[in-house]
Amino acid sequence: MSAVVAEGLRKVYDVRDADGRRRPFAAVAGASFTVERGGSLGIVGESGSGKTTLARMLAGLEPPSGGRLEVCGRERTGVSPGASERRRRARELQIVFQDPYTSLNPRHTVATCLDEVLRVHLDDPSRERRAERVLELLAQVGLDERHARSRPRALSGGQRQRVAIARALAASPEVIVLDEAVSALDVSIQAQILDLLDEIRARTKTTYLFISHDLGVVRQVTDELIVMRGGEIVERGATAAVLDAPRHPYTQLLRRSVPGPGWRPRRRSAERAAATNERGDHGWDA
Amino acid sequence: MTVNVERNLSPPGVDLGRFPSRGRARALALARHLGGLVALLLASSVVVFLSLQLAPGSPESVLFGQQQVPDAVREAVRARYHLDDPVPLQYLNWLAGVLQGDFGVSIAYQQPVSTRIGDAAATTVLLAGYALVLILLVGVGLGALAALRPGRVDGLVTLLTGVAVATPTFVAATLLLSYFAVELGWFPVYGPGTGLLDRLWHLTLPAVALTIWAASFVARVTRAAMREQLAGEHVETARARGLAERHVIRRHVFRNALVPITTVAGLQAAGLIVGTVVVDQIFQLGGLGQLLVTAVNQSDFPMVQAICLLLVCAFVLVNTGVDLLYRVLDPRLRAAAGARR
Amino acid sequence: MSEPLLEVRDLSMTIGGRRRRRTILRDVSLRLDAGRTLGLVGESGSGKSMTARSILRLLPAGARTEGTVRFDGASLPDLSPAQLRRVRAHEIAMVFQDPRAHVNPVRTIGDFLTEALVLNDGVAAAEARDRARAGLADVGLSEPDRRLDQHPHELSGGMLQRVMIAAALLARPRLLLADEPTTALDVTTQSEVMAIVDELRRELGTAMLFITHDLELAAAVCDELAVMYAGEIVERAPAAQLVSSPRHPYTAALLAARPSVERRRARMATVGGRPIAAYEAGSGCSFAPRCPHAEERCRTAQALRPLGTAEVRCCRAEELETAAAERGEEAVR
Amino acid sequence: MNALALRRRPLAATSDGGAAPLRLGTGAKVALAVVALLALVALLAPVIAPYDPDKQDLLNIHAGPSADHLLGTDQLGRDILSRLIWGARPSLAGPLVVVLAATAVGVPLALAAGWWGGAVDTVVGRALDLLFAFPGILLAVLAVAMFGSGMVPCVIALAIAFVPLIARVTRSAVLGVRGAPYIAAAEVVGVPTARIWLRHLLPNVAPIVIAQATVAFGYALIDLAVLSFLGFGVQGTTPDWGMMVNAQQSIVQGHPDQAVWAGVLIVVAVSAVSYLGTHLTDRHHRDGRDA
Repeated sequence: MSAVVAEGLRKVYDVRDADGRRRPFAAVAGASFTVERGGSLGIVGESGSGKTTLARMLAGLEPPSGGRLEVCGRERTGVSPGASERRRRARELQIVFQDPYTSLNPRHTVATCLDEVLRVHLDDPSRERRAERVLELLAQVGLDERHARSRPRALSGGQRQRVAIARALAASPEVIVLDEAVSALDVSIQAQILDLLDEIRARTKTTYLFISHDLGVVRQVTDELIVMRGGEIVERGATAAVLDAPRHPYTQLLRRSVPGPGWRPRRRSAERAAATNERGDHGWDA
Repeated sequence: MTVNVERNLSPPGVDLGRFPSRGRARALALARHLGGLVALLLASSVVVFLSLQLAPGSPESVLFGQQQVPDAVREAVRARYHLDDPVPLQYLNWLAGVLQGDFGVSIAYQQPVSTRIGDAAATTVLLAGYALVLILLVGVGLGALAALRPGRVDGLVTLLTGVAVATPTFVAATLLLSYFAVELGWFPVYGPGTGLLDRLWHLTLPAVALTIWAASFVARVTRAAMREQLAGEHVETARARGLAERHVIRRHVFRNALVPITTVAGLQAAGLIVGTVVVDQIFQLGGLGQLLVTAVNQSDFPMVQAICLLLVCAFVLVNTGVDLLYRVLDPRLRAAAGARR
Repeated sequence: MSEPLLEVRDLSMTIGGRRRRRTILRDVSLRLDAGRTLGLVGESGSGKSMTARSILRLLPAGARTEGTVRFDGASLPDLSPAQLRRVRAHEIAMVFQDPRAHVNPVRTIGDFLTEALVLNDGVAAAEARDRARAGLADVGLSEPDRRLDQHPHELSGGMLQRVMIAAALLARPRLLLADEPTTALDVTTQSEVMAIVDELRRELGTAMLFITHDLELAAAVCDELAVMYAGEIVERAPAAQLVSSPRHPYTAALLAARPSVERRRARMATVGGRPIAAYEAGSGCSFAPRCPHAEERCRTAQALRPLGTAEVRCCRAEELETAAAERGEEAVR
Repeated sequence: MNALALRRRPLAATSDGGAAPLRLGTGAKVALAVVALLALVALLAPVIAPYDPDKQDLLNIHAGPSADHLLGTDQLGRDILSRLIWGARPSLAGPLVVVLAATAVGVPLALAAGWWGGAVDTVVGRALDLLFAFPGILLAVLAVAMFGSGMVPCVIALAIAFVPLIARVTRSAVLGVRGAPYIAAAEVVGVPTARIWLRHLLPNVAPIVIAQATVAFGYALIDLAVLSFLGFGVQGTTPDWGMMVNAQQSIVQGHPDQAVWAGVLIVVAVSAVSYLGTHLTDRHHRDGRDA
């Protein structure tokens, strides 16, 4: 069974243009994809490509303007469901955000932060069981009892992101959406978190939806890949295939722009730029 | 030749940095703004009118008190003040009159409200203008001084403004009056004076009283705003480019600090509208404030309505003026309509 | 060898009040010849940005520096304010990471571009505008005329960074300090902007100190690289060599930690812990607590010493190099 | 350490520099002490005032300071010190009621507007704009014109006028917290909305509300004093600082003592309160940055 099925998912905002008139703007213009249980789907794109809006729709933080979304075989409709439905949805899908500095409440200790989730999700939410589970979760993400009593302020960026991952795991979800979850970290810390994510997936068979602008990171943690641009999916396929032999001109451009051995920065050719006209039709498929 | 590739690569539908008709966008934004202003003024006038309409006690009782009055006279009075019309009609009549400069007839003075208000308003406007000039000069000057001279000068200014900012205008006015007018006799104690120079002379102490609190407030905000700008990254850029310090201060620090300074100066200008009421009363200047206090004590409703409406309008207009000034000072607000929600 | 354009020797820096002084930089030494490029690479808090700022003397309040900074033979710390201003106006230009914060939001792009020309050099307003227009065209902005009258918020981050670059190069400086100029940009824009910088820099013969956390980007645009950790330089080498055969374990770890677009690796992290700041470092090798190769003698202070064409601050560099060679290229990439 | 050991320690109490509720600088401590002292004087007025504040001694008017009358007497021979002590009651209680009432009305409005946004936000915003068009004193004068002079109409009018002052700051604080990823995370993780309000929203909004209410207290004190000064507030012989400043006759005759003392007390009370308010605001912003 598929963990996540999206069909023609759309998000349209009302924006005011320069004349002060309202007009619709499609942040996500009809995204369709499926992720199998235990799979790992990467969604790459640059800023403004709609990938974060997509993540927020998946997490139920933003109601889709159209299309269909199914998580763990159950249709998701409506934004503010009742308490029990929210609890059930939480066990299906969790999200980890980009900025480890704002994704934890500064007033809560790590233990309080995890405890809050366990209150809702443990079958046996006794005090002892919760405290025990907090330690288990911390151990899973490479933290220990000392960190449990700390507030976010006392933790480094990498440690905070581990806490955020532990919070997501606390609900034992089937799917975790990672929205640029490693982009704000230093490269040596990023490597540690990538290893951690690998380990967790190997152990818990959790499905990942990994949103990133970084092709290298995506190659490391995903099996399948979607490339987004301007709210639309322009290419999809197995991660290795897409990155090794990109077919869409935009993917080719992205791939070419990544620094690596022997790479030199290049100005895009004037012809290519001219082929992309001003609005809407961006000419890549021509 | 290079083409602007980046714009072409921006997502379809988002056209960065493209403002096809700036003038029109601004005109529309302005129109929306003015529409809101008119709505706000109308709503305020309803509140002013209704509050006194609903007040217990009517012009009749104020005029006649407990006296027995022939019904015919009573009828005439009711007709004169349109008391038999339905309330919405009374409001519309009143509003129509107000728009033509007719605020009705004062109950206490038995003459048109507008004749009493004219002179008083002139005094009040003069006082407020005088005080505003002092507030801006002293406030911005002291604030800038403190921001640019850290250490002793800054400490002194901070201390002075710290005390002054806790001194309400009426306390300052009373103390100034008792010392400079009564004790030393340098300034006149009461009255508005005659002729422009004499008038300014009479208004000096009241204006200073209005300045003390407000200027300290302006000074503190100016200092904070300039220090924030001084620490700003764009100032670092200006310095890195070798601009002379005076250019950096003028073009980047002060210019950018003008936005918060305008906010607080606008607040003070609006605050002066009430401030003059108090000072007016203390120095017996015969301005709108004194007139208002007398009218309230005499239950002279048409007069109270008129003065309240004028003061509220002035308050709203000042606030709107500041909003518009903002748009001039901060281009990011100018075409705020173009921003994404 | 002739006198270098920029020479930094034993630069140290501390900040903070009397009670709590913190070390930011320790014995940083660099040299950069005219027209050449040097990449300064490190993670956050390694001191790379502060190094650039202390060259232009754009220091935070309470900062104290020691050591020599010579530009074209003149000692920068000893310049009078007027002389320093002249150097900033004509000799050394800087481009910052966040153009949105570093360009005055209430002034027009034209104002920003022309103000240095008009105020520093007394260029006439019309001519300054012409030059600004040409500068914008050079960095690939369309409709330069319209841009001149726009405000920063009307431009995207990538466009604004080009404006900053145009502004920096309008002064025709001999040295460009580029502090993470592309970090906030999308990867395709980064490629474009770096290409523009590189092209214009070559045309003008401007030397560049390029600061970044991205080793591979630095290797692509620089002649030489210096890697910083905890406020000191741990390795310096020609760019290609540093990336292909790193001598310092930290450089190797940094290279190994960067996921590759080309292939997936079994394990990413070769070092644990987090990067430390200069003030947290002990007396020995600052990387030793995280280093998989650390041993007893790493507890003593390490000096930056020459090793072939490189310089490295590691007492085990030779042994590790041989070991790496024996294990084949696997250790490196 | 095991789970049990962890449990023995209260989860909330930590040693790592978490935000302790009251950790004030020296200046703020002094300010707090001043406020506490003034409040104490107001509470204990019947005990500590040496004289009945209304007792006239017409043979002994405008007396200078003496052992009998530490601060002298006023134009009716009443003891100035006693009047100042009794005057603390309306002078401090009035603004307290104003601020509490404005907070009680403004905070729920702001919470609703900030949290749900949309139409609620628009309606609340418009209403606040209208209220904001009326300076507090003017609204109070209108109220006095309607209902006659007295503390009650003045306090009610000021409370209404102060609602936007509290509500605007609260709303922007709510918006800030509402958009924080940790709130989104709590929602996704299934934490009930009531608990999100109680544990995430309110604790993070409260400091700024308290700081703003403190600042507003200073303004309310001044405004009420002005109204009493104009003769619209406290009535009759009840002493009130604002009213005491209005001793025109005495001042013109060269006896400004009671006006000066009352003025000084107002200045002291307002500076202490506004120092405290500014300090709390600054600290909140600092905490926000650290976090």
